[in-house]
Amino acid sequence: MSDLFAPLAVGCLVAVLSALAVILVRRPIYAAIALLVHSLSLAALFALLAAPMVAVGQLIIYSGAIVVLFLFVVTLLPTGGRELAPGSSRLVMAAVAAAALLVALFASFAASAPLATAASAVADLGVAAVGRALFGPLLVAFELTAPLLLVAMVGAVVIWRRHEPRPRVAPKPQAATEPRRLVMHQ
Amino acid sequence: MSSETLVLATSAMLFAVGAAGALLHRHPVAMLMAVEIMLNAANLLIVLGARVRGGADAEAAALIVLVLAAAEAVIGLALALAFFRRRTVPDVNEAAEIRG
Amino acid sequence: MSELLAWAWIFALPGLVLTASGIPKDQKRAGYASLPGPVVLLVIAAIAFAQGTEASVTYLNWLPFLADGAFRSLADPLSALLLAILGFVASLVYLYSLGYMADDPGKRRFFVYLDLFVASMATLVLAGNLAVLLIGWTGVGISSFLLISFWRDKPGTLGAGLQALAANAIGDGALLLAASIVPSGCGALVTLHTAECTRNPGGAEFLALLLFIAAAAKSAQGPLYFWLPNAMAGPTPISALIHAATMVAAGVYLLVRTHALLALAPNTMLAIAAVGVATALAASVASYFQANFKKGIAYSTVAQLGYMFAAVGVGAPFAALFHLFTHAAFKALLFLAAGIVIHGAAGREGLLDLRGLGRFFPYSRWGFLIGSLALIGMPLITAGSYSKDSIIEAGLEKQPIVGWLLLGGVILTGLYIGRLFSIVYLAPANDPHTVHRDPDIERPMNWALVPLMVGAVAFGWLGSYLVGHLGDTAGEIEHVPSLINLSLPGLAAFALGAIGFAIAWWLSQRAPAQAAAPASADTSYGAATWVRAIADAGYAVSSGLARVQSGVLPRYAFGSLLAVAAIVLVRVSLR
Amino acid sequence: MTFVPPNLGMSNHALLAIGVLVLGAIVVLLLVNVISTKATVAVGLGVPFALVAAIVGLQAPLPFALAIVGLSLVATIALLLLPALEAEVPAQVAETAALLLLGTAGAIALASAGDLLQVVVGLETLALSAVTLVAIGRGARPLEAAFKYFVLGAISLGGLLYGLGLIYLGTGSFGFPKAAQLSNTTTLIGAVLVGLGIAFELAVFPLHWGGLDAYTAAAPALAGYVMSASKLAAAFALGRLVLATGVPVAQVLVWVGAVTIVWGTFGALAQGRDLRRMLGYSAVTHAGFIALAVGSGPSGPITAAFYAAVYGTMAMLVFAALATTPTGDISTLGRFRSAALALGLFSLSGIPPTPGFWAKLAVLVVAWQAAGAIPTLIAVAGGVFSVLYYLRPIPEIFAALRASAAERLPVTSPGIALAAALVIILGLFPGLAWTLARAG
Repeated sequence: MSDLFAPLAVGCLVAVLSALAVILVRRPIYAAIALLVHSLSLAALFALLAAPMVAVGQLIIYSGAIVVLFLFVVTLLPTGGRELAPGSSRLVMAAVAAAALLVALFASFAASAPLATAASAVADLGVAAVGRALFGPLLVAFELTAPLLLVAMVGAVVIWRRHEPRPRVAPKPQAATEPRRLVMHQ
Repeated sequence: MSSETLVLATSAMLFAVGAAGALLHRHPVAMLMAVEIMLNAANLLIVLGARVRGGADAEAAALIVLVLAAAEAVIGLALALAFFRRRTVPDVNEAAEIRG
Repeated sequence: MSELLAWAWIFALPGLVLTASGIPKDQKRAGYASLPGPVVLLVIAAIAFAQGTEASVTYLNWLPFLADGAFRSLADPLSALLLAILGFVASLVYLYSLGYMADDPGKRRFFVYLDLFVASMATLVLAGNLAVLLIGWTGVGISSFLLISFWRDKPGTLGAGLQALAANAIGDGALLLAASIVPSGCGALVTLHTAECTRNPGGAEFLALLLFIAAAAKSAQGPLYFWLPNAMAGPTPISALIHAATMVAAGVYLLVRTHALLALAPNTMLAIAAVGVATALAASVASYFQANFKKGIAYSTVAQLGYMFAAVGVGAPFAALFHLFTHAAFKALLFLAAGIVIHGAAGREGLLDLRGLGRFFPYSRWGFLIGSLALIGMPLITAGSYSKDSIIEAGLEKQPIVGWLLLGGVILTGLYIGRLFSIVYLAPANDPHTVHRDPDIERPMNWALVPLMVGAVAFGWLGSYLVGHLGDTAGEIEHVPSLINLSLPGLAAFALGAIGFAIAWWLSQRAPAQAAAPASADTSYGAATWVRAIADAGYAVSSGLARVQSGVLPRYAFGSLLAVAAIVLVRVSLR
Repeated sequence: MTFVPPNLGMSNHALLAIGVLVLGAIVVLLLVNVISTKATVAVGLGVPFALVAAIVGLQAPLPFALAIVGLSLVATIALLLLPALEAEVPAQVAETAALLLLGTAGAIALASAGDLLQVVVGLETLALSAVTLVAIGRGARPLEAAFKYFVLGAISLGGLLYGLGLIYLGTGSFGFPKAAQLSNTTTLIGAVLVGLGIAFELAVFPLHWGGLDAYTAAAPALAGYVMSASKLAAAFALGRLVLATGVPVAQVLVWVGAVTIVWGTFGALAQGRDLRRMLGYSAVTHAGFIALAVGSGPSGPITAAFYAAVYGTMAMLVFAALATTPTGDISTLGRFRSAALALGLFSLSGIPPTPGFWAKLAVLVVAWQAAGAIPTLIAVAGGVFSVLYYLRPIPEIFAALRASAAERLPVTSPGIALAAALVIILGLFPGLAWTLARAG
């Protein structure tokens, strides 16, 4: 893969810089845009790592759905999302935590066997192989995402509607046919 | 430095950057974005694993992780909005009534 | 009867259930349903002891995760004797409580707790292995806590209860550890000394040490004495039953039961003897300086338990058991006699308040006198002399220093009990109008004293009878106590006690004010300074830790991330 | 072309139980609002599915039988407590019932996972439904707790996934890494990170913050479920991990457990009259016992599973008793609930012959054999001194027993009765749960 080193390096650089932007900018709207860039750079990295299926997934699910969801929410926020500046102690904490994690991870990488790509693994494995994995050894995990998504759906509804008092008496039939008022701000 | 080491180091840095962001941001939504970076770092590592080990199952796993991240984002955003929706300038530090 | 006795832990439960479910309905008769339990226990235990048979109940594989996971209950003569003592004192205390608690709105709850105690104590005594022992051991601790904290509104009761819990927890921990470390297949109390059961690291000494710590916590020995005087915050019948006659003696019982293991652990034996002697002397001195009537008697209990520990420590378990037997009678007598005066004085316990009030209660006065004489060991006609002389003689013979110290300690015994008797029963009353008397309420209390007076006199004569029936369950018995116990050490002990008693009386005559107003006028149940210091340190750590728990999310995240990084680093560097 | 059934990695019984529970959730979601919005309907629809899952679990291969039966029974009790929720908070009972069933499905997946990816997905299903359940409650406190629990959980999920990636990098598979594979440091650190990620669900010391707040502020009818289900499932998953990896991960858990016991004990001692916070710290202490047990040698994981199952029943009992009093005020409980609460507190503090005591004893036995003297001594001290905080409210509870002669039974009494029955049965016959846990 050494021929891909330069593009990989660029992709990595963009990913790290955009991640830094996500955490350093002080307006959530900018952070969301930086997250979009970050997500796109990751998709590029996935493609470079010969995992086009994941790259497409990253584009559709992550950039297309998750980041857009974040953007929506940011625009829904009162005053468009202003953020207070972190205190100096917070900066120190963040720096210490990041440094500690980096030291710990790099120390373990240094102690490990060096990485080498298997000869068979250079080429793209193809969509079919991924599909066989999803419906083969990973079938149970894959199927379990169904209840997971159901939980997320029901959970979001429950959390959002927890402030609406449920009437003790069941509503009359004609009341039920009225369109429900969309409650966003109160 | 080989490409693999480069990606490995990148994933570690992304993980650390995401963790730092979770500590830096005071806006709940921005905080959740930082956590998303940590999940992305893990996903990058998994895809690297697929490359190094030549296994399609890791690529499939990366897709499942994307689903996980989506579910996380949905619940997280719902919570953040529900809790902070009355505050003009939301601050996670204010969520400190339960302590002791 | 032994077969029946092996189920004796059940006897108090019907009363518990009935009383708890409000039967009989009449508040005046609340507790009547509990009365038969201890009486049945007494009768069956006495018959079983007289028959001298042995029975056991065993259910294997009850607790599959333990070394010895069977349910074992063992009714041998030793447990029968202990159960008889329990039944005897408990029956009388139940009777007494009908009067003492007559006006208390929580009377029903009181009897439920009492039943719980009797059931737990029976379990403790019947336990054939460590697992079952733990049930009873912890159970009596809990009932003790519940009864100490019975009057929640009285200041200091919850604190006193928690102190008892804390001290008991140390003992429970030792016992828990003992049950966890014994090798597979071990755990039966009578076989703990076998070679395969002492294979754990530390051997017999470690196991014996754990049992000693457990016993010391339960019997308020050494530094773990602190909870017992404050346990007097509970109602007086409780002080008599739990904190004088039965529960606090459980430590002695455990050591007697496992005497064969102790014999393999000479260092632990030495420690037991040393702690026993030191506790006996220190508690005797402390008793003299108490401003609270009940605390004075409580320190006496600590001291007498010290005598028993010393006996076990010098290798005379039967002498300890014998003293346990007689002490149960005369110390319960002392407490119940004191309770009549305290009840008459509307619950006040300070010696200044009670000064001279004893003369209005003849039963109490005679009872306390007989109990005092038994305590200092008047030969021939009090039970205490027989058992205490056995201990002193065994001490003189096996560890002369221990013997001499115990002998000398009797003068302290005379001093403190003489002081209490002189102030409360001999001195002229400060203010006779503070006494409230109600014959209906006093009657059951007075009746309950009579059998105890008989016991405090006659139990000493049963020495050779006990020896004959106990067999080898309480170790090898070298000296069978004779009916006429006029030995030189015994007479010397009584002489010393009598001198102490006389000095105390003389002091109270000469300077009544000083005698009644001791060095500290503190009659409350506050913790000792050093106990409070430890507790404060613990609470300081707790509240410091609670401050770390700041509720601020980024700090929590920081803590988690840093800790994870640290764990990873340590793991990597340690390989 | 012949159909070769793939190796699923999870026992068929677990899959069947998960299917039953998910089906139950769907039925509840679809039908409740059609039939009636009353909580009793949601309970009536949900409980049969939970019970069927429990029966399926009885047939499951042995170590998982306890997980499936225990989790299904915990869910049953939690469902039976829903009427309390209807009275106290204006919540959507049907959705809550569905979340309970789905969370249990995730918990069973986590407990009986055959590979690490199943662990991740099951854990996430459980965690997200737990977070949502915590958020259901009156006022801002449950929401605050849920937000913190969620963010910390998400960070922990990041660590878990990172560990997953490292393990795959080291071994080339998502299976539980074998002891021999740990010679590669990448795999070792991956296993440690995965272990800590699962341990977040236990709420052990450096990862307990979110769980503690969630246990404190959640509606009492749901708090018990959140604690019990996550601990029980995580204990099993950690057990699988430790049985595969052996000492290097086990050691971490032993020390994490010992520190957790210290932290939880001191934290609970400071709580004085705040019963809910004390119970939260108590959950932390018990998590320490579970972690210590998991790390204690070959029979440790079984013991941990046993402990977690016992903890689940007694925590459910305590919170069943408290379900109708969101503030944790014990003076208004009345006779039935007071007695249940007292039984639960006795069991939590490990007073024999309650199951909490037997479980503690079992942990001490394995800890002494495998974890060494110091962790064992810490566990003994933490265990015995717990009476100081658990029994503090007992005199008050017992004194309140006689107060109300003619009280009405609470709406939660079936749940209380079931939990109390389980605690009593486990106390008298602790071998039952042990037998379900004991694999060959």
